[in-house]
Amino acid sequence: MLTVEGVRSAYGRIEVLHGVDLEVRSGEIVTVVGANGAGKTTLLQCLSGTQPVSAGRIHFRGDELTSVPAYRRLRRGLAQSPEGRQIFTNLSVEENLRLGAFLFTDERVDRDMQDAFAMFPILREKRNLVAGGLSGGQQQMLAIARALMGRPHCLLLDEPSMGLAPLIVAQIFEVVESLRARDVTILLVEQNAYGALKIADRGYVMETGQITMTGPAAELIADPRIREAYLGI
Amino acid sequence: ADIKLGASLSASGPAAFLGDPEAKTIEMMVEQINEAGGINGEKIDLVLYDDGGDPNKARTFATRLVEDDEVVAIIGGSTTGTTMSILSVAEDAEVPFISLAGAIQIIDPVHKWVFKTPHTDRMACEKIFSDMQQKGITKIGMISGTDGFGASMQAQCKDVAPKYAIEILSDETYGPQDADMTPQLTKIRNTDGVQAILNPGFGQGPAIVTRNKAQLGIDLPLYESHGVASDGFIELAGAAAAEGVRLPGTALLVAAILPDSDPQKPVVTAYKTAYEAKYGETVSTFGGYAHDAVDLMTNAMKTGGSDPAAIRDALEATQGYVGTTGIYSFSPEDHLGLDLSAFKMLEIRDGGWTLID
Amino acid sequence: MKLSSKWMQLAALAVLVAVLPLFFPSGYYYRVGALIFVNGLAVTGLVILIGYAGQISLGHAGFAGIGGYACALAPAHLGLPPSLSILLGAVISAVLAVLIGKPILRLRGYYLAVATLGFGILVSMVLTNERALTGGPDGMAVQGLALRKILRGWGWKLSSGEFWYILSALAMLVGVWIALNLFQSATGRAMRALHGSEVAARTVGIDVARLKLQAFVISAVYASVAGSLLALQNQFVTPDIAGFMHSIEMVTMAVLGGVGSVLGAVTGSAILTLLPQVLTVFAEYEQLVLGLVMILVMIFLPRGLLPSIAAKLKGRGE
Amino acid sequence: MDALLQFLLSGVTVGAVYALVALGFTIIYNASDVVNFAQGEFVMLGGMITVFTYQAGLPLPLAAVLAIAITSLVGVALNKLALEPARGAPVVSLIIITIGASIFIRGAAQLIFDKQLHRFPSFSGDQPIHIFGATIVPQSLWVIGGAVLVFIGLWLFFTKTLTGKAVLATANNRLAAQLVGINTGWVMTLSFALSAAIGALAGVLVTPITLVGYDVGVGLALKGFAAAMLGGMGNPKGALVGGISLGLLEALTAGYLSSQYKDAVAFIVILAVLFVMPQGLFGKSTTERV
Amino acid sequence: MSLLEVSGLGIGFGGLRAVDNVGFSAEPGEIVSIIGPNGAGKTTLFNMISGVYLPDSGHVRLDGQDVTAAEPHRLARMGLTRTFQNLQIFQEMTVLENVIVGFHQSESGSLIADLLALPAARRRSQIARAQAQELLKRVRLDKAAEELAGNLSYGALKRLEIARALAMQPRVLLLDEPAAGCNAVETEEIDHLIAELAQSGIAILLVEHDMKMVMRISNHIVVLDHGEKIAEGSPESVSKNPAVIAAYLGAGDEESVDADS
Ligand SMILES: Nc1ncnc2c1ncn2[C@@H]1O[C@H](COP(=O)(O)OP(=O)(O)OP(=O)(O)O)[C@@H](O)[C@H]1O
Ligand SMILES: Nc1ncnc2c1ncn2[C@@H]1O[C@H](COP(=O)(O)OP(=O)(O)OP(=O)(O)O)[C@@H](O)[C@H]1O
Ligand SMILES: [Mg+2]
Ligand SMILES: [Mg+2]
Repeated sequence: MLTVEGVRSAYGRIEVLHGVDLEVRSGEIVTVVGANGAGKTTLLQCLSGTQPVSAGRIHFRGDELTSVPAYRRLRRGLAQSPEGRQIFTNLSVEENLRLGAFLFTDERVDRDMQDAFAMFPILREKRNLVAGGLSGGQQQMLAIARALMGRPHCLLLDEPSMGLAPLIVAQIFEVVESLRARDVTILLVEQNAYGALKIADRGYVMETGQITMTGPAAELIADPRIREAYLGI
Repeated sequence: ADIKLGASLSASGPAAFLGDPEAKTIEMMVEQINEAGGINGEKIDLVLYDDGGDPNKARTFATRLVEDDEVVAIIGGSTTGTTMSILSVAEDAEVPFISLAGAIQIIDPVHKWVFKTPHTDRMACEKIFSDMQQKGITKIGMISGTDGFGASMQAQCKDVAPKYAIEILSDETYGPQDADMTPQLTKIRNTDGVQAILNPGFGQGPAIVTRNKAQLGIDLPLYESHGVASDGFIELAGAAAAEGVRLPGTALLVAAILPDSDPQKPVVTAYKTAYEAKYGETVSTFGGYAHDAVDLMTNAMKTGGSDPAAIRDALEATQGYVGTTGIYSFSPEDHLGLDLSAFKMLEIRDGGWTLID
Repeated sequence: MKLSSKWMQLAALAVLVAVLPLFFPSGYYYRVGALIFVNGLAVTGLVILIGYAGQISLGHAGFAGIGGYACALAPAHLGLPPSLSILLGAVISAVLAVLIGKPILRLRGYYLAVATLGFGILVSMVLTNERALTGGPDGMAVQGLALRKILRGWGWKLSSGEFWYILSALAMLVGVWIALNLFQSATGRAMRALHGSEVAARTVGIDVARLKLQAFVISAVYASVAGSLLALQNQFVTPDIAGFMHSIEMVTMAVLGGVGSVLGAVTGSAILTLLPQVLTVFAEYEQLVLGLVMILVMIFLPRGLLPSIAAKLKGRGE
Repeated sequence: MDALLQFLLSGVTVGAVYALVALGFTIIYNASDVVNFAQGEFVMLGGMITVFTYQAGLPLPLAAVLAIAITSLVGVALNKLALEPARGAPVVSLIIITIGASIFIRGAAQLIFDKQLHRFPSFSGDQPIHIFGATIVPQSLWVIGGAVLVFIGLWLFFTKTLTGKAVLATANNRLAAQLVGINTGWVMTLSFALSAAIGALAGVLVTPITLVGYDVGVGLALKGFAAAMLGGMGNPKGALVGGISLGLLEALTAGYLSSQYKDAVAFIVILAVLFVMPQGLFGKSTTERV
Repeated sequence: MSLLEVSGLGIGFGGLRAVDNVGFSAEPGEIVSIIGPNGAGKTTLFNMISGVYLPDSGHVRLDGQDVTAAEPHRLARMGLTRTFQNLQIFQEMTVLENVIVGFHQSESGSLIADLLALPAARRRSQIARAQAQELLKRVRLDKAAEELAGNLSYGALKRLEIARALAMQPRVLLLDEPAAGCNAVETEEIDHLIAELAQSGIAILLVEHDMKMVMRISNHIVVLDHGEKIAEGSPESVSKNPAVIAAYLGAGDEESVDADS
């Protein structure tokens, strides 16, 4: 579904991704773990088109994606819930969600919105309030819900559990699993590596801009190096 | 060698009204003179800068003219502010300078190297007031622009009014870019005893005042200033609204209807024809100031050559030069050299100008 | 800012100022130089306000006007020598800056812009309308500075152009020195911090309101002194000095040069002062070219000339 | 009494002019947080192009439509050639670009057209309408009507249409806007086209009253900016109310206090309002959680 | 008399009572954690205590002195400071400068001294710089000292904020989700850092969703839900409180327990 070959990316002259290879197959949940500053966010931004790629290629559902502008990628079915939430702080919660489905005008938009509200009831409560007033965790929920409104084939999640209460974290992981059931492929970047690996099919470990390890999630959880470096066990 | 003549004018900016026709006139005339063989066989080399109406820039350009371009004479200063900035440069450098601005302070007190061609605002006021006096008007309302032109004339008119036993009952102003003056005019209308309205100003203000006065149906004589003495004014204000408006103008404006005996007739006709043929727009009083300045200066150069001091002396000795604005006679005490007779009282009738006196 | 230390920057500037006259073909260039320095001084003040503290002002010409008219009015009405009039103007500007800064510095962004704009317009309106005092739009004459005569008495014969070149350069260098000092000091750092995040600045103990006011007052004094020097040099002053266009021009200089950088301010002043002089050859097209240059600089050097070039050299892109 | 009414009518007329200019600011501001200082130039172009095409023999309505269309293109060109290449630059830099553009357009206008003042006939004649002893010219009604219509249009656009929301989203968070599939480049193009069209429409409507020359833009932009800030930037309601209030303030001050200081009083009132409402009359304070 | 005493604190936004009648106290060296579901009012509570919001009811006392309406910078000078859930970084300044700003109180003298770069001012700046460098080492950001802060990754910025707050040598430190965006190992480091700080006598208020961390280091836990305090006590008592489990912890907590093993 999504293949990344030798992707390099830089801020100014400083390269932070040094040739990343990664693959996500249809219907999979794949997770990327790594320390602060490893380049996980940068990688996801390359995939969503908000960060320029200086070398390498990205293919999505058979098409080359590398030079497709960011706003067109959602049309192809690639959505992102970005780091830092990036919600529309001046617009209402409902407007945020509606804009998540900017590409669509059919009745399904309403249904999707109801689904989002069902998933995060607090958003329904706050639907008419300015999103900037939400608490951190509520904003995080909104960011995830908004990404889902775009009816993605593949969803990129950058630390979705950040700032969420334990109950909600558990719920997010459930949602991710349920999405797989709905044929949505997921690329998940998580600091809660344990939780992520538990639901993932496969995992990648990223260190200073490179993939250093990959394998089935279960194997990675069992790997002592990973247990020590990322799971703190 | 060529004779270097410098000019700094407000060809753009808020005073472009003045500076644009002035610049065009100077360029045209220098071209004419050079085509006719120059002055005593020497071509005039014109260095012209656009100061945009900014006094600070005007001073820089004046410095540039005397220090860098080494001109022997300067024409310019479309506004009083720019003129005053150039003035001290010319005085310091001892270069003759003819200003094209209105204020009396330019030549009063007299500065050795400084002359000017336009009548003073005070003269315009006097011309208007004497006309009022003849019509028996003693109480007026005034509405002036707050730009340099309007404000200066407003002050002068207030100053000179008592001399003509004229009382200013209401003194209103408007900004240079204002779109509606009906509140001010309503106030004037509601002031008891006002017999006429006087509107010192130029640009769009007077046109709007004239239209607003018609809109309000105020039935008082309206006097405009020489600042709007051009055909464009009638067009902008609309012939109907402008009907009956009086203003002091120069011979230039009424070239066609001047009696053949008028000594200014050939001068104004020649200038008007040449200018309108070259630029496809009607002449204005301001271009006329520049015309006279160039003529005066180049005439002085005929005796003075390219020696600034000699030019100045020749300039001061000018007697009875017939220009578009009036007939100039300079003296050590008078660096304007015009009197009230230079102004003609005009009235707009049927969309055209008529001479009153 | 990081290119070199404070003294390197100052020395570079001083050498430039001292060496340039060797290449002046005529006295006119002293005039242009003096203008660049005076503008540079005013714009350096704006760098402190806009670049350091992140507060915009579209009315700083108002302070220049106060400085300018102080030098016109105080000698005429109070008999104060022009040199002390500069001081008087600066004090009045500072007091006024405190009075209006207190209420309006609570505003943000464009709202602050429109409030300062209003202040500038009020000043220029008073200067225009109070004809009896200020001479109205026609302006008024300003007595020259006695210093030049004194220097002549000491055998130092300077032309007016040379005199003002030197004096303005010194004023600017002092202004730049102070601004650079501030940049590296606790106060300057705190100003830059509040620019980044007001809440965070407050939670580390920075009195944000007071600091903004300090920046506003300092920059007002810069503008005032610059205005005084301009009036004294021109020996004439009109309300244009306090006009909206002058305010815009100062901000433009600051941004073109690089609003966070003091040397950028000087560069910006140099560009915008020189351009009209260079563009006289285009006469008709002057405005066109001026607008175009502004656009192009901002497109290719979006953080202003100096900082953008410095960033390019350092290799961190925008 | 009839004097008061006259002041009010004058205020509303002038206020509607300001409101039209202020409304023109809203779209670009809402799309990019940039106050486009070239907005006044759009007004000027609207007036000037109409004048010259009308003088060239085109019927007035056609001349007006042509002027609006051409000005929209100028707006699009401004975005494509000057603002888009500077994407990512700080907002101050973008503002300087719009100031540069304003100088550029003015310079071009004085070359292409001329430096004279112009006007074309009022749409419905100059016969004043009398209302209880006060008068208003028919063209004022056109201006007021135009301002109200543009306001309604903009209000519907921003509150009822998805495209309007996309515009708001683009300014609020350009990155997120792209992530939800909004072509932010296109949104900017649209915004400039619309803003320019509104500006040009203003020029067409007001020229018979205020006259037009190559340099009328600056003054109009300044007043329009002040009006927009009084009302609260970005909000069409604010632009309308701010414009009309500013006009009324000026007219009433000129009528009852001092015409010399009417602009001063207007600005003092703006300062006072901002003192109490730092976001203008209708501006929303942005909530930024920490 | 406690170092920090909060009583009856409340605030509303529109119709919503974001925090209502919340009170607790903290002693030097104590770690008080505030937990609760998203939107419970934790950050809002911090905002009131640190003076960013003005509470509409209740009191905050520092050393017995009522500081309820005090502005943040006054509180900071009295020794109370905080970090932010939504990062508040001086983006255009270097990492080192960000921390030096934290030394503002000890560094700043008279304005004149700063403008003229008098020796006293320079000396103070040098001291601040040196100390800032020390602090950066402590949060492992010393290598990035000269970077523009805006260029750091999220997790690094979180640590930078802590360093900046420490520069003030606070007596009361409010940390809003300091471990968000950090993995288990990084969280543990922060964990140690906080414990160390407490040991040095600083009173710490901690908001954090990482229950492992909270349970491990807190002396006292306050639980908020819908703006109200629903429970309070030691980690053990709170974690067994059914109301807390229902509203916040959930039953599915075995995962983290699992990870612990
Ligand atoms: N805007 C930027 N400019 C310059 N450098 C940057 C920028 N953003 C990130 N970096 C650098 O790029 C590297 C990778 O950062 P990135 O944000 O991708 O890391 P990450 O793996 O997502 O970390 P975290 O877990 O902390 O979010 C880091 O070294 C960071 O300092
Ligand atoms: N400025 C504000 N405007 C409107 N509502 C606000 C504002 N500040 C807080 N709220 C509301 O108050 C409630 C509490 O928010 P707060 O940020 O304190 O929650 P929190 O406990 O910190 O949550 P989280 O764990 O998600 O960070 C939320 O419902 C939020 O929407
Ligand atoms: Mg990240
Ligand atoms: Mg919170």
